Amino acid sequence: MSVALDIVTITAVSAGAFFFLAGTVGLLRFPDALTRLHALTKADNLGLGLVVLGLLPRADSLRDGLKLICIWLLVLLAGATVSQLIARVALASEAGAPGTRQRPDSPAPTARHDGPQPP
Amino acid sequence: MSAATIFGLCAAAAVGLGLYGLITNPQPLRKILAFNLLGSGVFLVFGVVARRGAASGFGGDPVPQALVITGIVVAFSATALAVALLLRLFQATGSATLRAEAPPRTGSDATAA
Amino acid sequence: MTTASALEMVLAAVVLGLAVWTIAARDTFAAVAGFIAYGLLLALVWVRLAAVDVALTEAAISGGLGGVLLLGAAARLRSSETLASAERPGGVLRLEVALLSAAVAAAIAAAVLFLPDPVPTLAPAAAANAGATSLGNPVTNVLMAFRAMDTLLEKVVLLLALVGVWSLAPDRFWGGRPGLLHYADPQGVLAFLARLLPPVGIVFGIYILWVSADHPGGAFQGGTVLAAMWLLAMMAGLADAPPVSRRWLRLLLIAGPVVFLIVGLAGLWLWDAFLAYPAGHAKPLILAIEFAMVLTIAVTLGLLLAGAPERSAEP
Amino acid sequence: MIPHSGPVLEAATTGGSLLVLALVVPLVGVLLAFAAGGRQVERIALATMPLGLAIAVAIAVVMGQTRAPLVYLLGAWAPPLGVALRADGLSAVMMAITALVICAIGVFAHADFRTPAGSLEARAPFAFWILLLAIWGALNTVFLAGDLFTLYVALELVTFAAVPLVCLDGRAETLQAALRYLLFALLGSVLYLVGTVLLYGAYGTLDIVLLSRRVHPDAATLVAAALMTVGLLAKTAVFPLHLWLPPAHAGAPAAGSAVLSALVVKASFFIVVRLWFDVMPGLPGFTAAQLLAGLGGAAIAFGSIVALRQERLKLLIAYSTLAQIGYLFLMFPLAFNAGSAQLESGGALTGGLLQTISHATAKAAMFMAAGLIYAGLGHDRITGLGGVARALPLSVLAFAAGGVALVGVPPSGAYLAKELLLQAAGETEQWWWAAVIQAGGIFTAGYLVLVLAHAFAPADEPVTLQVRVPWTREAAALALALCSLVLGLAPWEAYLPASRAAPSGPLVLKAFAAAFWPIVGGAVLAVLLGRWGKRLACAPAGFLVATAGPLRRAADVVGRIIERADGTLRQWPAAGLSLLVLAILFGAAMLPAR
Repeated sequence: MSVALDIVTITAVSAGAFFFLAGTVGLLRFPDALTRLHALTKADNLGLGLVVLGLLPRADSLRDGLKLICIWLLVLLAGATVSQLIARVALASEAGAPGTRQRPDSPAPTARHDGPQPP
Repeated sequence: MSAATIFGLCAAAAVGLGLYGLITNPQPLRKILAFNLLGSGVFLVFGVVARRGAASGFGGDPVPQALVITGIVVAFSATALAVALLLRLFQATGSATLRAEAPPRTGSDATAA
Repeated sequence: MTTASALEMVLAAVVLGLAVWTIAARDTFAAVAGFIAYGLLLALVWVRLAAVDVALTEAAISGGLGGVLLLGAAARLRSSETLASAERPGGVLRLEVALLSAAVAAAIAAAVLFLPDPVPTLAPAAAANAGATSLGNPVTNVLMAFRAMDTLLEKVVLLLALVGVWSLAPDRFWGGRPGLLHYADPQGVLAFLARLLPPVGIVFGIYILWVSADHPGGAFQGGTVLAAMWLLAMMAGLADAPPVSRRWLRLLLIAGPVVFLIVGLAGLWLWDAFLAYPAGHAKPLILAIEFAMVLTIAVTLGLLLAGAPERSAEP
Repeated sequence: MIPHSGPVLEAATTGGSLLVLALVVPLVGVLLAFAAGGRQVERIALATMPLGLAIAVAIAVVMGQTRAPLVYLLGAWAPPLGVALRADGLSAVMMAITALVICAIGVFAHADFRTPAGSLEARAPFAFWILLLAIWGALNTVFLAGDLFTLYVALELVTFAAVPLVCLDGRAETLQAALRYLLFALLGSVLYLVGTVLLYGAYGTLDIVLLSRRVHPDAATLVAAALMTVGLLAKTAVFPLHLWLPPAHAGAPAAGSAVLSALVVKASFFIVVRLWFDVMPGLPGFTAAQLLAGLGGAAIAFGSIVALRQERLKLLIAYSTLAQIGYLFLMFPLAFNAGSAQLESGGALTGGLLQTISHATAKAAMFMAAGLIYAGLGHDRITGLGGVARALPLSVLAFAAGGVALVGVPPSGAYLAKELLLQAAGETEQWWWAAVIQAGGIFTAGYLVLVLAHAFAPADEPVTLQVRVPWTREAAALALALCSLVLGLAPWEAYLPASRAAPSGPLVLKAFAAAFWPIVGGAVLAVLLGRWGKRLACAPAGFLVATAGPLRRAADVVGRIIERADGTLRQWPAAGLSLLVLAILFGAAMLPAR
């Protein structure tokens, strides 16, 4: 039983690590913001999901397991939202000013939505 | 090498980098950033001292750990105040620079009015 | 060399690489991004140093609120970048500064490496006196009992920083609302997140506070999470920063230090000393102070990020 | 005298709760004023002031009676785990003077920072009164805290309260001055913090008394001592780390300048004194003390010469603060006892501390007077001061009295300080510092003569005051100046380690003798270096001008060079470089102590 669980853990965590690696390479090597985002979400969603899956058999209690799943869900939520915002900014800046490509490592979507209230 | 040694060296290096950045980076925001780096290096020294003092079943001496938390709060307050000042300076002058004005004798009375 | 030690070395190398990036990157925005990553990895360093309370604080501040503050400033200051960077000092001066900074860093490294053995520590004293408050978290014990004075002063520092930030307002906006107005698509994804996350965040913030009696956590860490939720709602346009002249706001902002002072002064007259707790009742009193503080901290941090009043009170 | 340390310092003493009140009362004032807002802010601040003053006096009285330090253990936790508050003679004196200066500033600022009729709350008054109370509470913490980390938090509190004061009127150049001040002060406090953690790592305590018993010169302690000293020097604006001081102190509103110059820089200075005299008296050694005083001497020369060449009165006073800060550091080598290789708390320390409090009172008075002159004339150009002595006699009198007190005319505190320092210089056979001390007095007389000569000169056109200056404001400034002028008569023996020879001969004669040479020397300096516009040409002593002509041209060249050097040193990278160099120099200077 424990050997089987060990195998699950090793396989899942290794696969997760691979996705993180691939995502990072993609982030560094891909040409534009949208493709980089695509690479990044692979690391976030799949990579972390697999790591969490691999760690679940190691959890001491049901509570710890639930916490692990919560972490994954929260990261999914935050990652999806931020990616969406970055993508929108990237699109807007590409449409507005060609050549000024938004870097994926500059998420400040709120700054884009800022604007002084007309008095 | 123990964790305390590795991170002790890391802390000293962060302090050195922070000092360099604070002195040579011309933009005030980069100085604020460098100050935070410098501060984090100093806090890390607290962490190393705490780790070395592990005893009585504690993973580290709780006193320096508590001091760091206070220190982080103070450093954050400083950052917030500095950023607010910088933004206001930018708003008022359209530029953000710390360059000292020309020697004061050339200053006209516009400043005194 | 053990695996743990190899892991620590890799971690230290990455942290230092990010530190170099933060200082050397040409673009300020990129430097701030590097600093945020640095802060998050530093939280891992703190875990390796067995200081989970500090790790939580570091992650919440460097990676969280501090990052938002600096990113926002970098975005607003973008147009001033080129002019300011023209003032970069000459190469010789930079080299001199680099050498001297390295010398200071080397001196600090030497001092840290040659600290005395056996190590002087207050851990046994803290353990021996933990019974006085019946709290299980030694760091909370230090912050709320042994060195309560520092914590009280730190709260005044936060309040003063806020007074300082507010004092920068143009006169005509005094009493108005802080910061620029954020307007976002009410159906947009940010608004969606700002509706979904705060309930979770609020529960988590209070949880961090509640467990801090016996586990890592505390009023500041909890307050930071609550502040982040408030800021999220503000950024999504779901909530607006309140005008700084509101009475309820002022009362919230002093609630923490006031409760702390009242308990402290009660100690002066009724019990042993200023900031002393009566035997057997320390835990509920400390929790009461922390609950007042968590609200004050959350509101203070939120307003510190929002900045000086820049709009009139009318929406 | 009240001893600094002793076995009693680890248990609470009677009267210790007064120390708690000294911290808590201003802080309660801050919180109440913040919550109440509006017109109440000012009322709460003004109500707090007599209370705080009474507490400071009570502490001094209790200590005068018991002749022992007061100790209070916060939360009843003894150091090293807990934090103690301790008041020795130095703390008592500093707290009393701080309370006095704050109260005078309160009276003075009352007219400037009033919520205007018709508005519920105004920005500047709200911020000013809260910041003033916060500075007070923080300063009291600096004077009382017995723990190096608590001192750090208190020091940051002082800075955070002082920085917004600089830019309270919101002009662009004051915002820049405030930002520079904040960033440089933060650099200083981080260096202090490095030292703190190294000391904790080496000795397992941050308590001053416990540390003083355990400290020995190993690597960590030396690095800590050097970094802490330099960090505090940056916060005190000792030459060449003064880049932030002149614009910040000259740009703040008058009441703010008075607080900054009189009190705020003294906080970090006080911690240097604590560090060198109480924590590690045996560590710095001869070389480091000479280096520290050397910086002080350079500050006197640089600050004074640049001050004499200023066009604006407030900048002149700001630069004179730079020189006076330098003067404070002259006591360190004079307190060094070659026999025991230690800094000893004796006459030199008393002299330095007396100079500190004399400067606090006199400089606050001078900034207030300058503020009134500025308000009255609508400008503060020195060459345009003609006729002001007739228009604002009390303000000019306050300025003159403050200046005379600083020159060191008996019975002023500065006179007594000078006597004690000269005596120590004689005893330790360091004649060169005696010369610097005398030069300091002459330079001070120099800018006093320069300003008064302009103020008493007849006006080119009739002076019309822009605003009416209420007499209470002038009285507040004058009271502080007179206070500085008679400080030498107070019973210091009860609080400070000094034996003073009984005054001999009639006071007036002594005063004249003490004032004569500095004022003659100062007049020469003022003629040579000052800005006179066309005033000097029409002076009655025309022949003097004729002979002074070539000399004045030579002095002008020197002045220009020094001014340019000052401009270079006040550039950020140069100041940063000086900071690092000083850190390494102090480290090297302390090495022989191993």
